[in-house]
Amino acid sequence: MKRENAVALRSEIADFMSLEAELVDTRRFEEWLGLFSEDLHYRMPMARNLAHQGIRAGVEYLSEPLDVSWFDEGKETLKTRVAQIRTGVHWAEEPLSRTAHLVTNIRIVDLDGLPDDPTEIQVNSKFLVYRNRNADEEDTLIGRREDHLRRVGGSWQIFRRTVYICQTVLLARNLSFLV
Amino acid sequence: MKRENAVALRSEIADFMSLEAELVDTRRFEEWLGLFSEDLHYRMPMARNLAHQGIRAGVEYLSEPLDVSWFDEGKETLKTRVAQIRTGVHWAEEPLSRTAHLVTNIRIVDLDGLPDDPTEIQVNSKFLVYRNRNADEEDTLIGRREDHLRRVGGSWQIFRRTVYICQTVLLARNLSFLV
Amino acid sequence: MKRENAVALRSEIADFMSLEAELVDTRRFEEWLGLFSEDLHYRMPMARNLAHQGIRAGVEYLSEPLDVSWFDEGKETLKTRVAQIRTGVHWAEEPLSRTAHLVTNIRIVDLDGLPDDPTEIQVNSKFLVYRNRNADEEDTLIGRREDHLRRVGGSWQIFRRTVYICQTVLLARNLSFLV
Amino acid sequence: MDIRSLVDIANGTASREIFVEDKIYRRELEQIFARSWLFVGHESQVANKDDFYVSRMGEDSVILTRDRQDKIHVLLNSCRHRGMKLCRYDEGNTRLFSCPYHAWGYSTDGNLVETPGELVGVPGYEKYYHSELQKKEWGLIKAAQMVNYKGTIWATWDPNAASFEDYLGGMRLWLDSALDHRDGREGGSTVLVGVQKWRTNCNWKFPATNFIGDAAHAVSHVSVNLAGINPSGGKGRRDQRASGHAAFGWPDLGHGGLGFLPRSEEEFPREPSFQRYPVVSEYLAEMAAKHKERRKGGTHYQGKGTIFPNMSFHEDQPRTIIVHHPNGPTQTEFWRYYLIDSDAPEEVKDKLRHYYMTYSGPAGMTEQDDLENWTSATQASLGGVARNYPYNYQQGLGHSEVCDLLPGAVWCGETVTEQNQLVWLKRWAEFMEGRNWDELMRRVPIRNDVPFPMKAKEIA
Amino acid sequence: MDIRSLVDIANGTASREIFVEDKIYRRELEQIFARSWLFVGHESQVANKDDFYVSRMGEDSVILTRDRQDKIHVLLNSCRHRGMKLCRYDEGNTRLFSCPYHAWGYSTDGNLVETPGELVGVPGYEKYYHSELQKKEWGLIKAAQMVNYKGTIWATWDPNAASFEDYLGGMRLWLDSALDHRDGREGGSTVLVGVQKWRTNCNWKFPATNFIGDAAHAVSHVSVNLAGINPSGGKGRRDQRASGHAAFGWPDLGHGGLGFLPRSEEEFPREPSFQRYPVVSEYLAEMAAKHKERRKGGTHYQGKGTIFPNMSFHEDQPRTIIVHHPNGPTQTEFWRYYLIDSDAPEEVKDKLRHYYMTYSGPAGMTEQDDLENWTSATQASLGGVARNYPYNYQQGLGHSEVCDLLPGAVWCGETVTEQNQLVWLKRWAEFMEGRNWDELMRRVPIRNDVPFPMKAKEIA
Amino acid sequence: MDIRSLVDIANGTASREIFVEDKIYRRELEQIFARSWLFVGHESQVANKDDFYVSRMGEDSVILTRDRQDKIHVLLNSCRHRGMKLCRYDEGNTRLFSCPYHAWGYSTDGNLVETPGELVGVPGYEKYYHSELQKKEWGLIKAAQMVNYKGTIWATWDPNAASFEDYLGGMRLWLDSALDHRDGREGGSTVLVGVQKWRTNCNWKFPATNFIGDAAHAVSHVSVNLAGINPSGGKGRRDQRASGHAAFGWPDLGHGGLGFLPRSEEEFPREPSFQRYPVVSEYLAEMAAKHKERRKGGTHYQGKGTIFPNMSFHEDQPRTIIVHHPNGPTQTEFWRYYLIDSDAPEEVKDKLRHYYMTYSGPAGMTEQDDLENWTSATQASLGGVARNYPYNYQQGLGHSEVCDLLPGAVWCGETVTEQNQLVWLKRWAEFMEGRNWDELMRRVPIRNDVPFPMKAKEIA
Ligand code: FES
Ligand code: FES
Ligand code: FES
Ligand SMILES: [Fe+3]
Ligand SMILES: [Fe+3]
Ligand SMILES: [Fe+3]
Repeated sequence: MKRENAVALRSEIADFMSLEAELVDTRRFEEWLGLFSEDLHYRMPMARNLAHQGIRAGVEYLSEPLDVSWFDEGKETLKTRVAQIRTGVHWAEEPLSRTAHLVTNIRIVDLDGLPDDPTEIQVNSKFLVYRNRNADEEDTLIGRREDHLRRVGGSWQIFRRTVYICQTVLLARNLSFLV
Repeated sequence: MKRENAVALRSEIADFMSLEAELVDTRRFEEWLGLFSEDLHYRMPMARNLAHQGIRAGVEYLSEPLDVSWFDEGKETLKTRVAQIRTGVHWAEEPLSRTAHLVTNIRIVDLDGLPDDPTEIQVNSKFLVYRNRNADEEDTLIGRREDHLRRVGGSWQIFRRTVYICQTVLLARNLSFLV
Repeated sequence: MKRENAVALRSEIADFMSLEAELVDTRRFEEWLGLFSEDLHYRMPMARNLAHQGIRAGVEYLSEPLDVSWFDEGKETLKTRVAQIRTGVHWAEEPLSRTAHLVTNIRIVDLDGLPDDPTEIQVNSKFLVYRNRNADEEDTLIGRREDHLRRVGGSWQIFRRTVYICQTVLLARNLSFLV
Repeated sequence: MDIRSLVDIANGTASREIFVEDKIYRRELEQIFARSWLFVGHESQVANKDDFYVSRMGEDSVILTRDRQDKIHVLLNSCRHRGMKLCRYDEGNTRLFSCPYHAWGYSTDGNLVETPGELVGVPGYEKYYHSELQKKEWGLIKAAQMVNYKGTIWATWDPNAASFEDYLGGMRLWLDSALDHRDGREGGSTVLVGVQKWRTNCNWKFPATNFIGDAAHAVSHVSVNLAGINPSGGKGRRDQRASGHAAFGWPDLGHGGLGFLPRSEEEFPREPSFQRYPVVSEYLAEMAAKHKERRKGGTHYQGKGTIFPNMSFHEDQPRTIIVHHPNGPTQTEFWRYYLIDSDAPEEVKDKLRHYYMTYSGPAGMTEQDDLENWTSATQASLGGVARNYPYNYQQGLGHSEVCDLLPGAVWCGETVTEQNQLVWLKRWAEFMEGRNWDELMRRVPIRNDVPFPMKAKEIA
Repeated sequence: MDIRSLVDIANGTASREIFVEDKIYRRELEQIFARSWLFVGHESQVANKDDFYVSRMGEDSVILTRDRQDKIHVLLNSCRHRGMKLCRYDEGNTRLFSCPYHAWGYSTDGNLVETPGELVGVPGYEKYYHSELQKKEWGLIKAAQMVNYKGTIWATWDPNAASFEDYLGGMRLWLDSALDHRDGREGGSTVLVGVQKWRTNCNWKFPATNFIGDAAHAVSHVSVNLAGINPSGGKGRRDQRASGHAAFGWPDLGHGGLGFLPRSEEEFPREPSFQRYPVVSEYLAEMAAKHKERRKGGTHYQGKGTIFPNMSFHEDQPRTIIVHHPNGPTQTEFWRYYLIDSDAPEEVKDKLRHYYMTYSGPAGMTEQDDLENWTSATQASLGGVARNYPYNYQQGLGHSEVCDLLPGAVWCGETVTEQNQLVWLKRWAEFMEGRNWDELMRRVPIRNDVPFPMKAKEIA
Repeated sequence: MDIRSLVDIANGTASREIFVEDKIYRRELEQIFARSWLFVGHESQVANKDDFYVSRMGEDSVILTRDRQDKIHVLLNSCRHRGMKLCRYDEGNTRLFSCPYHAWGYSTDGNLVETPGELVGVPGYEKYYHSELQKKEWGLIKAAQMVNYKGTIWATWDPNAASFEDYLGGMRLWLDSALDHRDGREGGSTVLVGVQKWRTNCNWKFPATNFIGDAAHAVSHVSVNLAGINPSGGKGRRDQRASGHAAFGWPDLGHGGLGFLPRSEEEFPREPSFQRYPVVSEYLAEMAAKHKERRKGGTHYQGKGTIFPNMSFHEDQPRTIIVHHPNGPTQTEFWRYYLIDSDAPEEVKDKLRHYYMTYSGPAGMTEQDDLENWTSATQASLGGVARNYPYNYQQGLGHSEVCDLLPGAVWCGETVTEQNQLVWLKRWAEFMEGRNWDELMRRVPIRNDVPFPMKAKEIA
């Protein structure tokens, strides 16, 4: 990819990621869903403490198809989650959590190797998701994300998201908020 | 706005936001004040836990003119705050807190709809402000910010800042540091 | 520097910084080392609580050559640290910590004053480094960084890194992870 | 627990243990917070029928609500079934509190229930409970006594507690000076929308005994004085006060504060104030004139301070209420309310609001330093050695005299004295000893009672 | 500690103190978690020789491991030398656990040691210990008893504890319904790879007494029902259940749950399920047919619930195990396992896995609301006033009858009843009183025993 | 509290409770930290008149300051008025400590006060205190005894404590080997600017009993040995040591460490070191020669270890001091200082500094693993079952003999032994039993005294 295209693409993708986070943090969940493709694969695998050999072998995060995950689902389930929040009686989110999704270190993978007008890209990033609810409850999830985006018309859609959180024992009471 | 202008403007604004945070974190408070216009409106409204109807109605954050806020003031008061710190006997900031303002998800609102050389823009962002003071005291404020900037000569000034923190009960002893 | 070059350089440097953080967080430590020059000076000075006069005098962080630091070393020592982790019996990192380096507020210092194709630049940034290990141990270091980069062929290398953390009493059990 | 060894009123000292020790704290929850009159909120927070506002009494969450008959109630916010926090919103409107866990429903609707908070809806009451559950016994716990005093709501869990009026005693005159309209009408004030709530790692007794009139700590506010938030411009943080300002305390009740020596309404001087904001300045001058007119011939009572145990208020600059909710031995959760004339012009309200927020609350340039000091003092009292050295409250010790002008109060003619801290600590000890209300209100003789140390009578 | 004042089985109430007070919690660790049979893990987690998996028993870390003779062991994961957490990985493969601190080595290799976990490697044993260290006495602490029940591993620290079979009693029949293959074979199930572990600020007794069959709280799941995760499509969160579903409890053992009234295998109705996923639907139908065939003439036992103290399981939708590890008086660490037929087709496994994860665990749309409720109830019970009001467990109190079809069980013909919570609390009190195992298993007469409140016999 | 049941010196075991239990910890603050000699800092940290440096003694904050008469003082950093942390900076220069809260002023100026730390400035002393405050009684609490030992500052709160020299006993000879100049001059060392302070979730007794000479744990440092930070290049983490290195302990005092068997100065071997840095290597060789020359005819004493209770030092590689401040039963706050010859060339200082930092402190490649181990051991000892199993200190038990060459010391001829841990634990128990100083220093007979287990005399 030409340098100037690369600069523009990075700028555009950062904007997209900021928009995505803003939609979810301002509870525009339905608009947020629109940024994901219908064939979305959304997974948040679980990590284990392994000896260094296991780390080297890349099996720290349980990523086999049949492994249990924190999340491993498609768009329909995400939609159901939004629908549940919208019932107004989903006690884990009623009153609604206040969240802030901080997305940093956004990097398009192998940008040099991409054509000038790519239709699919992989975007890696780091995130800190903060949740505050009720009087004093705070949860913070920190980790990295691998997103796969597809160009759809003038914009982008996420068709695969893999979220690697750093915790093995989840230190939050639940995952009722959207990451 | 043309794509290339958009790319350049985003780049410029991110630089501006980084500079702002750096000035305040390196205690160059007077220079920091210079980035705000004289007609600044600076507000940090308070949030409440409301039922979903209240959230939908957009009244979670108390934003009426007469509502009590964490901050709701103009530039003069901000200057007074800096002056207070500079006395050297403002015990809440003596010894001075060490802060880090992490600003992420910087997004220029409705960039496409803007003229090529806009004079006013709205910049949304997320932030994490960390404060450390004395031996072991840590406070972290996380949330989102809506800034309104005006072009002044070759640079920008903030003329409106609204800060939405996620906490309802503030979990910091005080707000003696600048956000 | 011309505006368009500035935009491109910022974009490139942000990409570099994201890559660096990704390498260390995905434990590609040897590749990570490759981003640092052989004449690297890596320092993390310690902070003290001083009266405002001391802050003004710029001596809050102990930065004299003979002052004790958290880190003050060259590339060889960094390599030794990586080698120690790779032994598989470095208990402080066995099992390995899971880290996330969030780098924000990346700013090239005095960009306007630089030539169009600079060979050395100073890059300031903020960071949050999160570490999780074992069942529930969490450490978070937050602060700012001053990096000095040198252009080497088509890419960049860091030849000086100074890391200012906000804590005076380090609230982490150790600094066995790479910052 | 030997309370008398912890607080030595005669010598003006108190053990640090009472500021840091968990065992003592837990006894405070029982002996003080489960028995005293506590500030709950303001009627304007439940302006309409079925409005509710969730508040605190000590560590307990309570619901303040107005029923359809316009009566206000204070209910313990915990489901009687299995303890669920019943109402999870900070405020709202409902007449039926339905528990998220198993849907027990408690009503405040007088058409439905005899006692507000009564248990009305129990799913499966007939089928699964066989109609045997004694619903009347399992309604929400109600405050034993509740009072709406000029818009402020107070409650106690103790059915034997003295009446609110007796509990307040002469301090009521000062509370009036905060709650009455600037033009001299009774009441007529309200609170601005929005309660500032925040946590600070200090023992709750620091703010209680600071706001009771700790004039000596004014020196700690030198930075705001230098930076200047004086509403008439210039240095300082307040307008100039009238003369005759001094500390007064009620040794039999535990209340106290700083206020003006009572005098005839006409004699009370009224200097210009808020001169940076002419609209405010004029409003206040006009109201003051009306006040003087309306109350002429009467006595002018005015002051600010702490009502035992944990409510403090200020009648003027800034006109506010603050509650120091205990949140563990070394943490306090503050709730700050801002008082204002209900019918003041919007611009006046806005300017006052701005001044108050600049002064008070966690972003207040004055309060920030107090919060820092209370925290540092609490923390520095935790050390194994430091703990052994008592605090000193000897400023003006033994120089107090009865003030005939203010019923039940003592003073020593100064603002700067620790008389009031001792007044408060004396009351603290009386509650902590477990005295019953007859003893607390001195309706019966008390063995080994500790008298408040007064100035020795000069022999003529 | 007067346990009887805390739990009033006859009246169906329990003090809030037992859900929040540290002193009681510490006694639970001694009297309950150091004595009861606890769930440790699944044999598939240590499928190969020398595999290990680190689990918990109460607050203690334990190592589950399979030795080279294919025997499974449960060892306390703390070095006997100076306490180091010996194994710091969540899982792996080794036969020698070598301590990071001073390299004491413990072996599970039967060729080397008599007792697995024996201390074999002590650096400097001859030179520095002069061969005087009694190595046999300083091996890893082993669980006093260990059982592999159809793949699930259970252990107790108490050598005097009743046998696992006696401890389980009739509840075993229900556990079988979760662990047996869908086609009716004994066993044949396994757990999916990956254990969800998470912390929640609730007392561990909330989940224990919730999963024991708290049908009344179904109302709290209305949101997931509305959103709909029914595996056959449409609203709701599960397929329609067969009739005859009710609460059963074992008052002498503390177990209980919801299950089906036993009937002949042939009579047990089997409606279609998982109709959104034909492959699953067909698999389950086929297995059900085999089950009926294989077990014909027998009795169909099926249920889910809690095995005292802290293991809960579900036999069906979702087929899972959850352990409520105590982690302080107001915190629980949950470990959730997902059960599946070992030899089910991959696609069937995958669809079930997806449904289970959508239902359970911290991201489960049903479990999320439970977690919120338990936390809120725990927190709201901490207040100084709230603490004084007992919880209510009177739903169906005194309406229980012996169920002859299910050995040792009582029921009242309904799913909606708090009988089982009382069953559990009764057992809790028996352990907490410090009864010995003869008393606990009623092998000896017990003075002042508290009977379970049963329906009064009608006089004919 | 039955201390003897917690520590069994004769059998070489100690209860885990002493490493995790809050009640025991609180007693440690009283019986140990309020009575022992504690390391406070270094005179170079207050090089100039009116310099101050804020340090810790146990959990208490203290001010180390040098007055205008060049005398050094140790003052409790808590205002006597209402407990405020008086000095809130880590270091600075002043002779008047003015409290932020009410401005009480304490002076160290000998022209103004008799006792440093005396209360001099009390705002309103005449007007508001009526000159009645006994200012002399309300000065800052001073350490009861303070000593400047070759630049290191030590203090105790107990006026009855033994003199520092008696308290140190023979261990002084080793402390000298760290504090004396490399060329053999008395003193002549200083600390580098900058104290590393950090928190670790381990009980403070882990580092205290680790640094007393726990040679068996060397195995835990294999990773740094493999990676190699040997200052002469190659593998390992230190230069090769001279022969005759062994563990020595002072059973009557609680100190101990690893050191060299005393021999004549001329016989002490001096191998080259720091060969990666010729400038250092040459400097050290030159100093060693001078040392030998200066002290010829004398005895060479050299060692490192722990001075009871919580100060550890190393005389050589790396030459450092570390203090293990207790910070709750399961947390320690470490403060690390780096020792250096005051007049060494800058480059030598710089290279040593770099080596020390690479070895020690939270980023030190050696210390990191210790910190991990102490934390893991503390955490794994918290479990309800694990708590019941004592730690083992039997390595070399009963093999100690008196070492005539080192006054008051015992040894068993090896570095690898747990003799010293028992020496320390024995002293711990003596303090914890509440023995008075006559008893602690064996000036009076002690009933039921526990002897240190020595090697049985062989019968000739
Ligand atoms: S806890 Fe409220 S209804 Fe059960
Ligand atoms: S603690 Fe395990 S070998 Fe020493
Ligand atoms: S607390 Fe120090 S002067 Fe009052
Ligand atoms: Fe104040
Ligand atoms: Fe449920
Ligand atoms: Fe070590």
